[in-house]
Amino acid sequence: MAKGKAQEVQVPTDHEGVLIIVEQHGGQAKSVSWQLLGQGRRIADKLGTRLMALVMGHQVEEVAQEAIAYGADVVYLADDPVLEQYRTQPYAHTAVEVIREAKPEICLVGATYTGRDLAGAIATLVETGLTADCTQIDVEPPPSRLLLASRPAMGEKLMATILCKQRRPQMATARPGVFEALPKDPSRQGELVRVPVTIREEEIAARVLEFIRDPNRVNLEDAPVIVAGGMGMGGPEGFEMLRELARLLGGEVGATRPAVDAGWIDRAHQIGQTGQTVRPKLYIACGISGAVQHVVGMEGSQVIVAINQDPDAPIFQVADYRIVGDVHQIVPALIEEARRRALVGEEAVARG
Amino acid sequence: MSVQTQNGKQAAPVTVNLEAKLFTIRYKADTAPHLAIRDQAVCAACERPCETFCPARVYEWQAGEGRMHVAFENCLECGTCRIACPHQNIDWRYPTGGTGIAYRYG
Amino acid sequence: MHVVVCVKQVPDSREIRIDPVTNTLIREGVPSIVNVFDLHGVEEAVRIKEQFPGTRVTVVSMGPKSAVAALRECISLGADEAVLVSDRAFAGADTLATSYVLSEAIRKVADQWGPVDLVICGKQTLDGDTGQVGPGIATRLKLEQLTYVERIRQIDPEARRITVERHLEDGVEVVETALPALVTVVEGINQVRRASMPGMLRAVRYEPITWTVDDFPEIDRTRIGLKGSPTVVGKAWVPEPVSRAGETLTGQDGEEGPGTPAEVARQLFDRLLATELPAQIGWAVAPVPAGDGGAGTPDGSPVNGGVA
Amino acid sequence: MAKEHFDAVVVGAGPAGAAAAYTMAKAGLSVVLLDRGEFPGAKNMFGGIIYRHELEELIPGCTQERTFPVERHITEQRYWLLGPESVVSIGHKHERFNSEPYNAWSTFRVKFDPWLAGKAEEAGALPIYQTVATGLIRDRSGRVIGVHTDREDGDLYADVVVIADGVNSLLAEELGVHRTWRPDEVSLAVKEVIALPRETIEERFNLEGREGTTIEFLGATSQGMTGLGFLYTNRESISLGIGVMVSDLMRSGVKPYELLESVKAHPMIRRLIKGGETKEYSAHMIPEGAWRSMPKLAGDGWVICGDAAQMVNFVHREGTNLAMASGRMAGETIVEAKANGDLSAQALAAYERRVRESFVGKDLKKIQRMPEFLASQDPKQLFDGLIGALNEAAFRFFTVDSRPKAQTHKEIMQDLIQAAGGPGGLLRLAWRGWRAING
Repeated sequence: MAKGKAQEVQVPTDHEGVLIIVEQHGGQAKSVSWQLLGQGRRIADKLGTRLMALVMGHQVEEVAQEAIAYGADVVYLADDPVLEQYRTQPYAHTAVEVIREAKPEICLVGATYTGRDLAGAIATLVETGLTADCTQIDVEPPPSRLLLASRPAMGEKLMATILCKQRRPQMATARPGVFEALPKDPSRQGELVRVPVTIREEEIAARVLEFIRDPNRVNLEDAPVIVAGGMGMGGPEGFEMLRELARLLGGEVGATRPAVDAGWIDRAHQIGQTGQTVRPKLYIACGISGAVQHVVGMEGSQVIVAINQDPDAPIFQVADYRIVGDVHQIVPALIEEARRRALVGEEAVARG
Repeated sequence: MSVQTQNGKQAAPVTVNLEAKLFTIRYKADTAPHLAIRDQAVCAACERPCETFCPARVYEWQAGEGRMHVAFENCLECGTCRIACPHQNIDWRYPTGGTGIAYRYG
Repeated sequence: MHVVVCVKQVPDSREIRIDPVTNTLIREGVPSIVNVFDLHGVEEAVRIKEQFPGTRVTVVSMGPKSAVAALRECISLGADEAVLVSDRAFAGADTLATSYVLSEAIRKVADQWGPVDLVICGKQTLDGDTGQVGPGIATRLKLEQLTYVERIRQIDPEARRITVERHLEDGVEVVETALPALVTVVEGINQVRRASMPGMLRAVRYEPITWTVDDFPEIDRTRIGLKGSPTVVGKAWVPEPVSRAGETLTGQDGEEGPGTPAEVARQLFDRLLATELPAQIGWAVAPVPAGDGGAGTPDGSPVNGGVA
Repeated sequence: MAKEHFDAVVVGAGPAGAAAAYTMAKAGLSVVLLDRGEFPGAKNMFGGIIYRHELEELIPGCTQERTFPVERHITEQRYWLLGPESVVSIGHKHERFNSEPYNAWSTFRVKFDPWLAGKAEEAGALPIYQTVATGLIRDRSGRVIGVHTDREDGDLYADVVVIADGVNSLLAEELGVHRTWRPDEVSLAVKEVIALPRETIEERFNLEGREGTTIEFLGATSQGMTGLGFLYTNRESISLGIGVMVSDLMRSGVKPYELLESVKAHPMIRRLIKGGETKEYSAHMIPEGAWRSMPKLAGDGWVICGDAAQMVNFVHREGTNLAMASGRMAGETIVEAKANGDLSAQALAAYERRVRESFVGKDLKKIQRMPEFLASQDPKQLFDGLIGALNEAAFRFFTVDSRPKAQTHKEIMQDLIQAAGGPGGLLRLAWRGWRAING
């Protein structure tokens, strides 16, 4: 982000429309792509223009049809064996060709690991401005048609709206889980444009050797839900309950340092000053008193639920929902309730 | 000193949100504790004045566990416990260089 | 091997607090540090040097003169040389202009000290948080791009191949590609060492090489600094502090508690499901039978005063 | 690789160490300046003010520099004797303090210490921060020849080690020049920096521009413990703290942060900080033993400066001042010794003589009976009883009613004498107190 005032230069006018780059793996689209189509629809309507989608992969025509069902007017489909697996070079190469052809004024990509990898390469190739990791996306109505891409900055302490006045397309990556997808409408009509893939396998150096799916990996950083336990859990058995609740809610288990020190759970789960700093959508603190060294690691969570027997526990000061009671009674009740409501957390949006 | 105070609190007891105070301080946690209890059994038999004289409430007796919990992350490194532990039962070191407390004003 | 590590001196944004009264940033006591992810990059480079003796590690940074301190820290950790690209003409750069200048600097490094086999960047900076400079450099220098690397499995200098593990949302992707490559690293890739005393002493005496814009006669001056930066900050604001509902759940809506654990649990889920959380988290909530009041109990009777 | 050898290694980059390093580096000696903090001053807390004279002695002209990191120059100093809801005050404000050269300033250690250490760096001292000196290296004869540090390959060798590692001087303990301080030789001070708008501070303290006020207070605020409170104006904040003897703290069962909170709630103080936001809480120990707790200051290959050697004049609120003076004298001694080619223990002993003959030693000697005096008093009687009675006396003195003044004044005196433990008691107290302050 540059500071200061840029000179008013003529905005390129030959670019029009909103393009969403759809991310799919093995024919399965990431839900952030549909969320972006939803938001793309809103801003395209505001600009009175068309909403385009780009689907790249191999044997992914179904995904292209889905993109129409989720709101796209036009879908560019690049279907080729070289795009079977995501690799930066062929994907960026193909996307740039489509962008040069379709000339969108706005191009949005999901801020996933893959999306950020791709968007950075594309923006450099087309020499345009890219705003990363947006949590708000809007446009100024015509005639300015400027993309208002807003994102947290300075360690999430500040929000900034970034503008790209002179270059097109205006690019942004947006976080999963912040925009709403439109309801899927299979009857929706749209145009499907097949684009040739001009890059050949011999030109590509990278090989994806394998993908190791690791459900046991502790991934506190990306977890949308964290169920954390402290000394109030009473022992390793207490953490078994938390694992179950976390599994049902599609989250991870966290812990305070004393609980880790007591050997009840592995250090990889530790949250706080000596552990990780997390900011999930939902944080459930179980039997955690809320000492400052723990709170600094989780206070940024969107919704905090605290369960503690001591009504004066400091954790309640940062909680949205306070439950004064015995974790050994409350947590099983929560597990029961989550089961009863048949919550399915495995398809967590924040995981892509 | 031959002082005998009768626990002379005069002011009305004030509730202090120590968490909020500690929250104002910048810390960079050491990877390993720089404070250690030499012998938990000594603490068990002690009146544990450390629970009151420590300005950061680093020491908290866990009755259930029967052990002294040391929240070394919040230590202000003042050294009071080093001098005032009645049984010299605290192994007091400086945290690793560059870690521990770092004031914003001082 | 010649490894270049790109580093940036940043304010430690993790230390920035918001004044709860004025709702402004507290900037006191926010130190300038080497971007943490970049430090992991330096560490990884030094480990490569330890694995392949004769490897040279050059650190490159763009920034103000005060960034010398950051470069010295990299020297203390074992980097061989450090270059600071510093000029007013470079100031105000966004990621596009930054990656242009850094890629030009890396070309110059290669001219002076030999071809570069590997460029390492942190996955993103603490202040900008974009993660775009790495891909930008890779694209400009036509290097193989490997982002979010949590482990370098193997480097084969003879075959000129590199195999890495990339950190993705739900697992690890193993990719093999050709050198020269650019790798961006995540924190988990290694534990940054503590500088040794000889390293510290070398660092305090070390003067980084400084290049100004005049050291780049070929550079396109329309593509650097503020002028070369397509993005500008429109406005910046401190978001309203998260207001915590602060509700004590008793399990008995509208009445004095306390309710049973089951009632409390029901109440909590009623609250949570009434928010945007399910959509954000991706909870697929099972359809509740009609006439159930939105939040039913197993026997179908409505929950007390179901707010949801 | 052969070990590098330095003329001096200075442990601690606070005012004492920085002054020593500056003095030596300026004279061309090779000096390493060690500090365990993220930066010099990171772990320090200020309960005092900075005086010009010693700084100018060390680095002439430095207080005139634009970068001299101070908050306000002090033009008014007040002493408050506090009852639970009253104050008897004396103070002094002088317009002459309001013109250059200023006498003293309020400041923050996080700004001041790096600035002073920066002077040493500019002079050529090698700054090695974020490094703990974990022990002393000695040769077979027992001479100190360097320090171990907590870094890999971390030993540093030098002709002289300057020990300036503060009140918790683990190196001085290792040396055996003193055992750990007793709880009655140190106090614990807790403090808050409380932010207020500049105009509010100027209004409340009757200040203009960069003028500043200090208030030292004692009495009811220390809750029956031997203690001293302090309040200083900074540009846009107030430093408010209180120090109490660790020995008293152990006995009283009062929690330091509750003590500070009750100070903040005192009616005379509450209104000065009203509406302020706490920016930082801090705690630090202060040496209170003075002359009689001072250890041996120099030996074979080592010297000790500042807090590490109990050099604090708590009566006159001078800690950094003595630290800088002792650091400068240590530096000067080593420079001379080096020039003479004689770095023996005998040559370094000149530092000890220098300190003891300077104002540092003389002032500390002057107050040498103070710790003993305070220890001999029941703090409850002294800080609550006597100061309480004084406040009561003042209240009655200033209350106008129909009683004859002579009778009221007589009663006041009687009550005061009573509070001091009888007529002899008051006299004894006055005499011993006088002696304690005047050697």
